[in-house]
Amino acid sequence: MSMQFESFQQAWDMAGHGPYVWTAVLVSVFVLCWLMQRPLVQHRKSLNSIAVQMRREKMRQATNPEEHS
Amino acid sequence: MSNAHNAGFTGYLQRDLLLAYRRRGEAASPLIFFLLVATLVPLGVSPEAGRLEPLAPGIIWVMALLATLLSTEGLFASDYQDGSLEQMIIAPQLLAMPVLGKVTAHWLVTGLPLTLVSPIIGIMLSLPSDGFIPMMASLALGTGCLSLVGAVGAALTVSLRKGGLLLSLLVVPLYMPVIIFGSATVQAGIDGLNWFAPLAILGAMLATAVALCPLAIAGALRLVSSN
Amino acid sequence: MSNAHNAGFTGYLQRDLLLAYRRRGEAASPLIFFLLVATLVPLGVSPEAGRLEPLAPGIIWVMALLATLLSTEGLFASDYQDGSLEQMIIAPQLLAMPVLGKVTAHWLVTGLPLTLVSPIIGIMLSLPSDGFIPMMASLALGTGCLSLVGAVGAALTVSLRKGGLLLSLLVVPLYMPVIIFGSATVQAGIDGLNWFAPLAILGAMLATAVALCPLAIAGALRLVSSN
Amino acid sequence: MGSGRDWTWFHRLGSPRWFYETTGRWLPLLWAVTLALLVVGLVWGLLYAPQDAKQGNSFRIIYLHVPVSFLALAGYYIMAIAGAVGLIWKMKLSYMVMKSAAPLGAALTFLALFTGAVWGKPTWGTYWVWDARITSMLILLFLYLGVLALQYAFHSQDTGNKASAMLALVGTVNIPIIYKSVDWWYTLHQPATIKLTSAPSMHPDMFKPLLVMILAMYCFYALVLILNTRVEILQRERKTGWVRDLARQADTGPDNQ
Amino acid sequence: MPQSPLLKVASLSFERDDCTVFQPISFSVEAGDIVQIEGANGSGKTTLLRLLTRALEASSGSVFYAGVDIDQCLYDYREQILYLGHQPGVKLNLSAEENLRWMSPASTAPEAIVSALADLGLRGYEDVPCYSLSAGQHRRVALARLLTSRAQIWLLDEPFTAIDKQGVAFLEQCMQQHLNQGGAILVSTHQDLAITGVRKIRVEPADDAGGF
Amino acid sequence: MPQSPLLKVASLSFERDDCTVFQPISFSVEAGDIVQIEGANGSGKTTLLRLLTRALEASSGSVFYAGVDIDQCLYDYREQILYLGHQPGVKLNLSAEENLRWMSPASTAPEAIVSALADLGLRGYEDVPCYSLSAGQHRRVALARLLTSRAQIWLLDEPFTAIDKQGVAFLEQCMQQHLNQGGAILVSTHQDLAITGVRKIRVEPADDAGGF
Ligand code: HEM
Ligand SMILES: Nc1ncnc2c1ncn2[C@@H]1O[C@H](COP(=O)(O)OP(=O)(O)OP(=O)(O)O)[C@@H](O)[C@H]1O
Ligand SMILES: Nc1ncnc2c1ncn2[C@@H]1O[C@H](COP(=O)(O)OP(=O)(O)OP(=O)(O)O)[C@@H](O)[C@H]1O
Ligand SMILES: [Mg+2]
Ligand SMILES: [Mg+2]
Repeated sequence: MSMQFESFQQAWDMAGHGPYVWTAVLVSVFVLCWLMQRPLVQHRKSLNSIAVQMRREKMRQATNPEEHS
Repeated sequence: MSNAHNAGFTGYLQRDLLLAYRRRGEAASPLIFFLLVATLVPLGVSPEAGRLEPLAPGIIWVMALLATLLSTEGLFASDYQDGSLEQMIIAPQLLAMPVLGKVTAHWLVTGLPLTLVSPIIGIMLSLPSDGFIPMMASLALGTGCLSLVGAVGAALTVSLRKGGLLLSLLVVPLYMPVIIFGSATVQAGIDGLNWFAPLAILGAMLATAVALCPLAIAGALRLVSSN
Repeated sequence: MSNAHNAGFTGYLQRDLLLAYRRRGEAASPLIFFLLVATLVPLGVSPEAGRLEPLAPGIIWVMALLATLLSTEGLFASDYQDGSLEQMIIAPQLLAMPVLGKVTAHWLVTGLPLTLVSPIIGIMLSLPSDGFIPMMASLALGTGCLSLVGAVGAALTVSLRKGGLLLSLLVVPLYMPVIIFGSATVQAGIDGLNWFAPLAILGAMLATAVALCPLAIAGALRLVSSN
Repeated sequence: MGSGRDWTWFHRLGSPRWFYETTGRWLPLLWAVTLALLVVGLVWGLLYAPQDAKQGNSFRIIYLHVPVSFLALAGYYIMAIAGAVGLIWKMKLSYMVMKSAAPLGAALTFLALFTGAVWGKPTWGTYWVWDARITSMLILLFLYLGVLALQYAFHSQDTGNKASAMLALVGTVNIPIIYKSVDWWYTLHQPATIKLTSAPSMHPDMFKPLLVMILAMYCFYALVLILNTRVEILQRERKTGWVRDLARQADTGPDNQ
Repeated sequence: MPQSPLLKVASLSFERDDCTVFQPISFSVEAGDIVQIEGANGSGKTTLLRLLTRALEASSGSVFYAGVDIDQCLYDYREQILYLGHQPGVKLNLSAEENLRWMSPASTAPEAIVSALADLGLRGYEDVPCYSLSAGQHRRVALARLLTSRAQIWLLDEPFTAIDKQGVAFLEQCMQQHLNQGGAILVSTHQDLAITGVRKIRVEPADDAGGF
Repeated sequence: MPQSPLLKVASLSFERDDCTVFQPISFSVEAGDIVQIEGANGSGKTTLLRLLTRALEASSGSVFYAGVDIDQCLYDYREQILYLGHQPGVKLNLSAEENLRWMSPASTAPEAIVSALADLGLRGYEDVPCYSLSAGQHRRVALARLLTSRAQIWLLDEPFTAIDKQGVAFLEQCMQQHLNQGGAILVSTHQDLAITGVRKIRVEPADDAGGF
């Protein structure tokens, strides 16, 4: 087993099949990365929004302690 | 008890037939849709008999499928809006029975007339004469499947006012086997092959659907109306 | 005064776009319907590219027509049921303006995406590559006509209370010129002929429809309130 | 539940909090394994594996196409089973798993179709043919989209969950039927111009990176499914004490000292 | 052992998306009882009535019919209830008579249907399709079911909506008669009832309810 | 010449399929007047109100707005009316806030909308889609228009449907305020209004009315 291409150029071109292989690879890698990044961002967002909501509740209770809910 | 269940079946069957009769114009529309669209195809494709002939079985089946699909959409919608679906759900019966009654009524006002009128479209699309009997037989069985499966989708989308085209996304994938065997039956008839085999498969699908779909529909209705 | 009319146009345009956005799933469905039905045709007819190719322009146009037709059906229905149609009619504006706003919104959520997604279906049905540009151009203009003419049918349907699909089907004859010139544009593109001529006719039809249809729709809707 | 059987393990399994905390412990490892396998498999397959005799370099798409296709198919069953468990045992966690599996599966199915189509151009000269397996895959994409659309069509989460679980189940009953009928349809019409390279006859040097990629995709699937489910858990359990504690710890905003 | 009440509601509550709609509620209803369900808009009256029809599934608590959990005797129970909701299930394309025939027990005589409609002031409107009835007339078609039904327990959700004063008086008279015959009524309405012995039950929204 | 009244109805009548719905009616309304339209179910109250919006065309008689026939000054007149019918035009898929924004004049400030909803007891429900509101809440969304509108003449068809007592009291207060500010109100309801100076007008069904 060895490297099949001598140069970057050759790897890019892949004897004419480069455009097909690399579109498939780039689109796939893009989609896979998107799938991984999405829950990470949402995880952070939901923790933040819960924190914000808690802070708002605390403020509301501080201003008028008798009002509940 | 079982009497009450049967009453649920015939009661809803009769009511829906009466409603369809009251709205004859609308009840006829799947039929007219079928006819009109079949006339659009030659306009779009080509009026030559030689080019239409090989297409005929497929086009007829696609159009029959669409016509049924579109009419399934409203199967439970008006009942949901005016509250009679809720009354149906809380009736002292197995919910599957009135559901089956409604689906049967639906088939009687769409699938059956569609089957009966299909020879006209066969002629318009130059279907070879050997294909007519297989076409009608396969449509009769196949539209039954379509009504039943479509009703599952209609039940799931009933509370989404105007679920319309969402319904087609839900059920068209499930329709694919029906269209394959339906058009294969017609094609086999045209080619002089044994068209009983695909027809028998359609029959088997119909039997399965009759057994399972009413339960699925009842479950879906109960679920969706409890939101 | 003219300001109020414009407010009617943009107001309803915005509202209907917002409604469509709220129900994104449903708004995307004419598109998915288009894709789904394009899958049904090979299943019904044949998987061979050679047999699909000559069908492609016609099938694409028929399916685009159906997708638009089906989505036009409910253009005024929910407004009628919840009373906002009545509010629209008694608003201090020319009724044609909000109507035009609603139809524009309809085209933006059906005709336009349909045009944009049509190349995928072109590939799936092996449309020759020369046909792609004419197909998109003709769909863009043609679906505008279809939305406008379909809305006339929808307004009539809603005002006559019965008829559902039926009345919108009465509109299909009016669709025929659109489909003829639409598929002719694509065919001309494929055959290497001048496809601007049929496209120009489509454009002329669109201009006429924009001028006349809103008035017809407004008239039909006023009927609603006087039943 | 007075029956003699001890079901506590089952209910603990159904506890979102238990799931969240347990997976939290294993996640770093899973991340590392997944990324490593993906990188190794891709580099190996794209640059080091030998060329295919007939297809040349275009054949390298297999290292994405096949693993993605496997998971796209398996994903539907995972989703449907999770939905069924939710419907039968009313287990909230399994609805969350189902909800997480739907977009993941749909994306992978899309990728299977996309890589296949791109592969088709150099090998068959066209992006699309109505091959039996390709057609089934397209139908599978529609099934996924249906479940997704239904899920989000309802305002009420519970209703959305139950409705889409039901649809997924109906779909499961249908998948074998669809698959068989499409197969039969294709053999009936068989244009007989297309042949896929069959995997088992591959040269070991080509096969080993494929195995790595398949393994990597399994890990990837598990990873993303778990990540998605954890987000669902946070959103569904936002009112509970333990999630609020988490939020408090993570909070870096003002006036929270 | 004392005889069990006709209907017993035991700490019933309902959650929607993990959000409790109303505080757990318990009460029981005997034959001859009329219970008015009170509460501000959105407090959960309709939800409670639908729970009692078992169209909704309670999150906790149960309902007993003559001592048996209604889940155990669902069909028997449902034979004994008549539910009229905000949307009463009148088909717009059918006439008043057809609607009522359809909604009444199968054995109802045609004359009984005509006379029930006449009692509700719809004489002369029997054959008119319901879409050309006024709001109150439309509602009256549904209310005519009260006269043809044989159910013991009536669950009425704001039955007086759109009904004029005369109509309300007539309905109250019907309800009184039903009670005298050993029926039971649960009714949610914002108006005061002119019936003696009305017991009131308040539905309180739960603390965590609301659109936050 | 004395100043002409705000709204003058001159022997208005309406036929449907050659069948007169109600006997010709005449009255006039000044700024600050409140008129309650009475009549049994099906007598024609809704029909009368819709005639006043000019959604229906009268068979005979006319309506004058500040002395001018409304057909002559339709848009000006319609700017000055606010009509709430049995179906109040609330879009089920939009939230309460979006609905109200949509139904209010374009220049209404966002805060005015939020506060109008809050006044009608919908605080916390601003972002909930209207299909998940209770019957009364749904109706309250439509009624919030009363607070954002700038129309002088209110045409209200049974505005208190499904509204609880507190809500009715609040609405009566709003109506009183509108009258004090020189507005005019025509309201059809079967309940008695707790507003001083209500003038009552009976709509009598025509002799030949009915479904015979
Ligand atoms: C849109 C086009 C395509 C789709 C949707 C598609 C779909 C699939 C699916 C679902 C599988 C997995 C089957 C399994 O799990 O057993 C698969 C495997 C495979 N595909 Fe494709 N494919 C497409 C195009 C192609 C093309 C163009 C080639 C090569 C010329 C190809 C070569 C293969 C190979 C070699 C395998 C694995 C071997 C096997 O399981 O038989 N595919 N494809
Ligand atoms: N669309 C219609 N087509 C035909 N007749 C109608 C239509 N709408 C109402 N009617 C009839 O016209 C008469 C007056 O109806 P209208 O709705 O004005 O009554 P109303 O006084 O508002 O009654 P309610 O108190 O029940 O709301 C009724 O007899 C009714 O049956
Ligand atoms: N389909 C639904 N989805 C989500 N929430 C709902 C739904 N229906 C009602 N709700 C909410 O549940 C609560 C109780 O509603 P319910 O209809 O039982 O009230 P109600 O007491 O009958 O009020 P009203 O007097 O207005 O009829 C309300 O806050 C309402 O917003
Ligand atoms: Mg209620
Ligand atoms: Mg009225």
